Amino acid sequence: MREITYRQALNEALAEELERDSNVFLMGEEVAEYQGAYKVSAGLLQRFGPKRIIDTPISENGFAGLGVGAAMVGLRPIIEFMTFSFSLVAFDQVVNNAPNMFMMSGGQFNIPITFRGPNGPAHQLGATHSHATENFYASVPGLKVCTPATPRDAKGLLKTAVRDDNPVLVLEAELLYSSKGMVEPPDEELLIPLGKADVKREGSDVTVVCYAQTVPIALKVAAQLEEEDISAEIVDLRSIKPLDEKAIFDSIAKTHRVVIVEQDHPFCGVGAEICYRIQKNIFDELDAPIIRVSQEDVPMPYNEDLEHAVLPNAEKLVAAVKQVCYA
Amino acid sequence: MREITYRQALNEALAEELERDSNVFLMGEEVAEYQGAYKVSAGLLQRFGPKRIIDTPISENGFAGLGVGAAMVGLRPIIEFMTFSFSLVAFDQVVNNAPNMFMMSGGQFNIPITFRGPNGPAHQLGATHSHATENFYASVPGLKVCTPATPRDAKGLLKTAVRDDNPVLVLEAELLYSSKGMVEPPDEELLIPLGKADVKREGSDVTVVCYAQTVPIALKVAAQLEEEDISAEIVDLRSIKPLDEKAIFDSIAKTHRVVIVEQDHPFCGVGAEICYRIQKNIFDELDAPIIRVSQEDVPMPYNEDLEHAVLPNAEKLVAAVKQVCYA
Amino acid sequence: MQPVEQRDEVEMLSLMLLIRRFEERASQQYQAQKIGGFCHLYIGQEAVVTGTIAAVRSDDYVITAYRDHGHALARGTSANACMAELFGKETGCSRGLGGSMHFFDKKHHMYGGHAIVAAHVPLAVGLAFAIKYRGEDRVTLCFFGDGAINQGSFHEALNLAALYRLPIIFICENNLFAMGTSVKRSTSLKQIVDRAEGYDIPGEIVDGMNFREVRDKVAEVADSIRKESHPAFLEVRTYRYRGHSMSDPASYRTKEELEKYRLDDPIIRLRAQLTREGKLTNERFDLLDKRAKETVLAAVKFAEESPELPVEKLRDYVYFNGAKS
Amino acid sequence: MQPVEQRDEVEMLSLMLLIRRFEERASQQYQAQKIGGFCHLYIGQEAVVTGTIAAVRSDDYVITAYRDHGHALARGTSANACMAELFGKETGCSRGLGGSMHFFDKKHHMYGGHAIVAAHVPLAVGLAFAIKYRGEDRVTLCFFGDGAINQGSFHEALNLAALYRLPIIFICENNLFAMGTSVKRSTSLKQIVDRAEGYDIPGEIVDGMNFREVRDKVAEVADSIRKESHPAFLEVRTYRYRGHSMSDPASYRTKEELEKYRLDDPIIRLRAQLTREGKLTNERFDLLDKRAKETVLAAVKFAEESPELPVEKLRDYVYFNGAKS
Ligand SMILES: Cc1ncc(C[n+]2csc(CCOP(=O)(O)OP(=O)(O)O)c2C)c(N)n1
Ligand SMILES: Cc1ncc(C[n+]2csc(CCOP(=O)(O)OP(=O)(O)O)c2C)c(N)n1
Ligand SMILES: [Mg+2]
Ligand SMILES: [Mg+2]
Repeated sequence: MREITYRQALNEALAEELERDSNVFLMGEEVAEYQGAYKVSAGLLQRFGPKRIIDTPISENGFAGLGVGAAMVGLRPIIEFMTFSFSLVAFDQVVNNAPNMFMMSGGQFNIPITFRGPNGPAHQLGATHSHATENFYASVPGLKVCTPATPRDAKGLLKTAVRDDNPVLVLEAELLYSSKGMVEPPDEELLIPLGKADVKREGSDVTVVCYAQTVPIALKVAAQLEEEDISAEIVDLRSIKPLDEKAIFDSIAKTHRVVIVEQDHPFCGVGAEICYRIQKNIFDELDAPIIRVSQEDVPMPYNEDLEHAVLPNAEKLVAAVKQVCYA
Repeated sequence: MREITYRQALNEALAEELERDSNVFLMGEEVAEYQGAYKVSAGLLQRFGPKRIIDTPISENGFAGLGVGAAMVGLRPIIEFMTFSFSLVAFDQVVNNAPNMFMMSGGQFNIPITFRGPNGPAHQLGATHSHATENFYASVPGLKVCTPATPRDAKGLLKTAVRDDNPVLVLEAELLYSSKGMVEPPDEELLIPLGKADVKREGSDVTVVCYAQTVPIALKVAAQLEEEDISAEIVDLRSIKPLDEKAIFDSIAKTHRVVIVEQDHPFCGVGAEICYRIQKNIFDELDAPIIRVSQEDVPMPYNEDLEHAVLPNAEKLVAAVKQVCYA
Repeated sequence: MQPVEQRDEVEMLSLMLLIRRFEERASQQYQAQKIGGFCHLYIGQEAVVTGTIAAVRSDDYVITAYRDHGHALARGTSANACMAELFGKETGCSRGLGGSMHFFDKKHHMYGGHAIVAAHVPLAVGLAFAIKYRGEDRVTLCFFGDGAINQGSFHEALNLAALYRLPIIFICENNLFAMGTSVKRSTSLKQIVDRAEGYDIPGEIVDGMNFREVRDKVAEVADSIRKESHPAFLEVRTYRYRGHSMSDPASYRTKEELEKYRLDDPIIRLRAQLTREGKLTNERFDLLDKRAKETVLAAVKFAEESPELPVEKLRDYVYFNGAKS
Repeated sequence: MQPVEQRDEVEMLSLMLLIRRFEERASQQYQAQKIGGFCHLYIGQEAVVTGTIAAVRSDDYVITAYRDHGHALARGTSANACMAELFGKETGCSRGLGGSMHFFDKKHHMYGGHAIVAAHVPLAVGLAFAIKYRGEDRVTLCFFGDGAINQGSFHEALNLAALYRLPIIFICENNLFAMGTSVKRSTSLKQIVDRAEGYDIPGEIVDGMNFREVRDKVAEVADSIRKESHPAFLEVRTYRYRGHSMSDPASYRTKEELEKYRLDDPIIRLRAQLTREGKLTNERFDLLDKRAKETVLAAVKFAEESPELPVEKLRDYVYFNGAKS
């Protein structure tokens, strides 16, 4: 194991999959000559050439659709959205063409495509540039959605996504691109299955379900709560769809209390779905109502303090945990 | 009161609002000369002329944005999507521009626009044409979403939507366009507030929360269950956002059991959000886990029997009600 | 470079007859409620797809919109598989899961059947991208209607195809109407073909009621593309005799206009040409027509008797697990 | 028809100076981390918006993309309100809720400040639609970059504007790059202006480094539009001296290229013209520049000292309840 950044981990995943399979190509805005808006694709143009690392005009709908078409005849496109906020102009291609093709064609055309890029609020980008799209995409049948929070998960999930024969969205966390973590050496194949959550910290009093940008928040809070003798178990979903129900249920069977901390909007957010499944399947295990911590239901303001107030954060999570513990 | 169809009710609402306020105009594909793909705008071109009833090319993103821009300077556009499945190509305008403008401009530009058209699966239209978009749009801060199930609600909600100073989506039910119901005479102003649910049938044993196309299913099931001595209370949400929590909670306080029947997809669907709010706010009122009946999590197949199997339907609802009652 | 085999014109005439008779039956079966959903007929436009197919290779890629029955039949999908799809049967070209608007046939390089206007144009560019990526000399044939050219996806796709110089022919089947909207009410141009200039893509106007003109023009363009990859645009002028879909009375146009085009019927026209040249007798024509009708009747019977996909199997069509296709 | 009041050229030169000095300060304050998010500077392009504003009425509608500081200042938004917005303060032109990319000023008919590339072009067409709907003789001025012309929304908007003959000038600020992508790598055309032909919209190329040429061309076009409503397209050739945003080193272009354009600087150019014509002395110029610098410094102080919107008030900015704006 060695320590690398989340950005490097993604870069390694891309390089390894491009190396392994000549049907894989990377396409998006500024991915080639500019080395990626966030430098995730740094060095790839030099290594794999312009045929496989392809810059596009600002035409998300067009190149997302191009990727789906190329996938119909067996190529394995990796389509980068500079951020998933811009995937909204390509929404129809991602939710209508990619996931429906297999069903509509009676099983003739599966779409082995990966859509990736940073998702969720970054820092003071304002309402148009701060979209967390996981609940949109997870609600669409035929799509798979993963949300890595660590360099290791980022590398392992992206590689798995590229090898999956269905459309997979890898929702990266811009704020974590420079964060570091231990990852297996390059010569060791690292594949992390979709639909497997990961207990990032064991605990006995309360389960905190989190993913992507909320994982570091949850870990920070867990450490803090320990001093107050509250033992929190941190369950990192890693994949939103398929969802690892069992991991969630197993943890709650231990703690009987749960808080879900998510980065999307509250109304019909990911946490709502998880809450439904918990109460439906293990109603009697719950000693207190489930509480969610998410964004406030308001468009993202630019002002830094206001943005902080809108986002899920440590203070809110601490309060929520205490509420379920002392309920 | 007189009996008219859901289609006529919408048509009256449009005519009355066009008559009342010269800033109101209707724009969309085939709304004028063709009299509407589903004839909802029949006669309006003849009555209000081409300046206010405007046909467009097939450019949803373009004319949705046109509407938002016109609303910035005080016009009150009614934008018809031939179906909300086609709103997906205009997604960015609806979720990014319309609802964010007021916040982003520091309160200078509110957007008094109505987006309307049929939403949800109709009959054998296949995966691309059967989208239920309510959970997408309800999750967006700054939007309001209503889903009328009866002619009276259709008229009253659409009129209210047009007068609202914010972006409102009126998600109509194509399968109900020809259904009939009692509505106040034209000379009586009919306005139904957004965010007010309606108990369509009183009951004491179980609460069935429904909206749009699932309301007639729920009423049919309630009648059937009565013969088996199960008294179901039917709560028609009418609006998804704002959501009338109180009406839901009040009913459950009576019945202590609830089934949510929705027309969207299960993952992060409207029912998930309602479930979260119920268990969070009135956890102790529940005598059984909440159960949802929704579409199956698969792209919509064309075949009629398979479509029926994917949709929420009476059989599934009956089974769900019995499950919560005998739990 | 693999040569384009010459397709016999009489054979192509029977293909047009097959499409015509298939659509007439489909219409009748729709009225008899054997077919559900939306159903868009190709009657009147047969020469467009037939002429195109006659000019290209069987391994070239074909993709179109929702008015797709003719394209599948022309590509080689059996009338049985097409009719069964309309009936929603497991024996259908999309196993009854796609319906009229979503015909697919991988074996015959028919990539759909797409119902969101213009959303398949980027897909077509992706097919062409794959051809160039693999260094093949195939051509992608992307059909769409006159109503599709005002969608953003059309615009982005054409710019991408031109920028990357991809092997694709954009074939605009200009039948003058998008539902009830005539081209002059949808498009700010005197002629659609001019839009290709905005992308520096060569464009031409073709008489879509004339089989031979379509075939020869497509052959010429496809040939140039195979020599050196580039996109091309053809505005093919045609006409649909029926309403937009089965539910459209088409009251937005005059009987006279319709009659004018009927006189120019692509089938009558090719028949006349062949007869004049002594390549076809009336007896032979009647026989071909009789065969087409029989084939379609047999297809109805086949569809009727075919099984539906069992509900338990539906889940196998959500995610591909390596087992299928 | 209300006449366009003549704007004094020296005044316009000071406006360009104000924009230039404002952006320099913004850059410095960004580095000092007083400003967050993305920040795109307008330095080098000043003549485009200044020339345009000098040619139109104060009640004409202006809308642009995220590189919007210059447009707000040119429209009349105070340097205080602009700087305060960058600082996220309640006194900002968007109350600190929009930030650099989302400047709005209703009073001065500045309709934003829009950060999704080309998504504001349909909004602009809506503004123009409202003008025609109300029978007014205003003109909408829609600014966007060269990178915006390959978005679907651009395409749909231009077709709609042409179809409805709306009073709008599409002003493409062609600064040769969209982030690191040069126009020739993004657009399949020799020159951008040709794309307007695809919509039958009259288009012209304008030298964006020359204040007078921009002003006179816009005046001519706006005048023709006020006489009889129609859309027009201007490809205004300009150059941004800085990187795309504060975080971009702009290593995709050569020092030489940058220097070439600096020699053509719009401020130097107008200054020289005015001096040659005896309308401006060096002393006067230095004074104007000094004033601009002072104004901007004062703006920084104002922004520093301004309050932020209290959290409790945030909810008032989600839905309009008749109370505000
Ligand atoms: C994005 C989108 N908007 C609207 C529709 C509804 N619709 C289906 S076909 C059609 C007209 C298309 O006309 P054209 O492209 O000329 O093809 P034609 O029907 O003439 O073959 C419309 C508006 C759709 N399917 N997709
Ligand atoms: C739909 C969308 N895609 C991508 C981006 C990211 N982005 C912001 S600005 C920009 C380049 C735009 O260049 P241009 O239009 O030439 O304007 P300029 O920056 O030169 O003023 C890109 C790709 C975005 N904001 N919106
Ligand atoms: Mg047509
Ligand atoms: Mg530029």
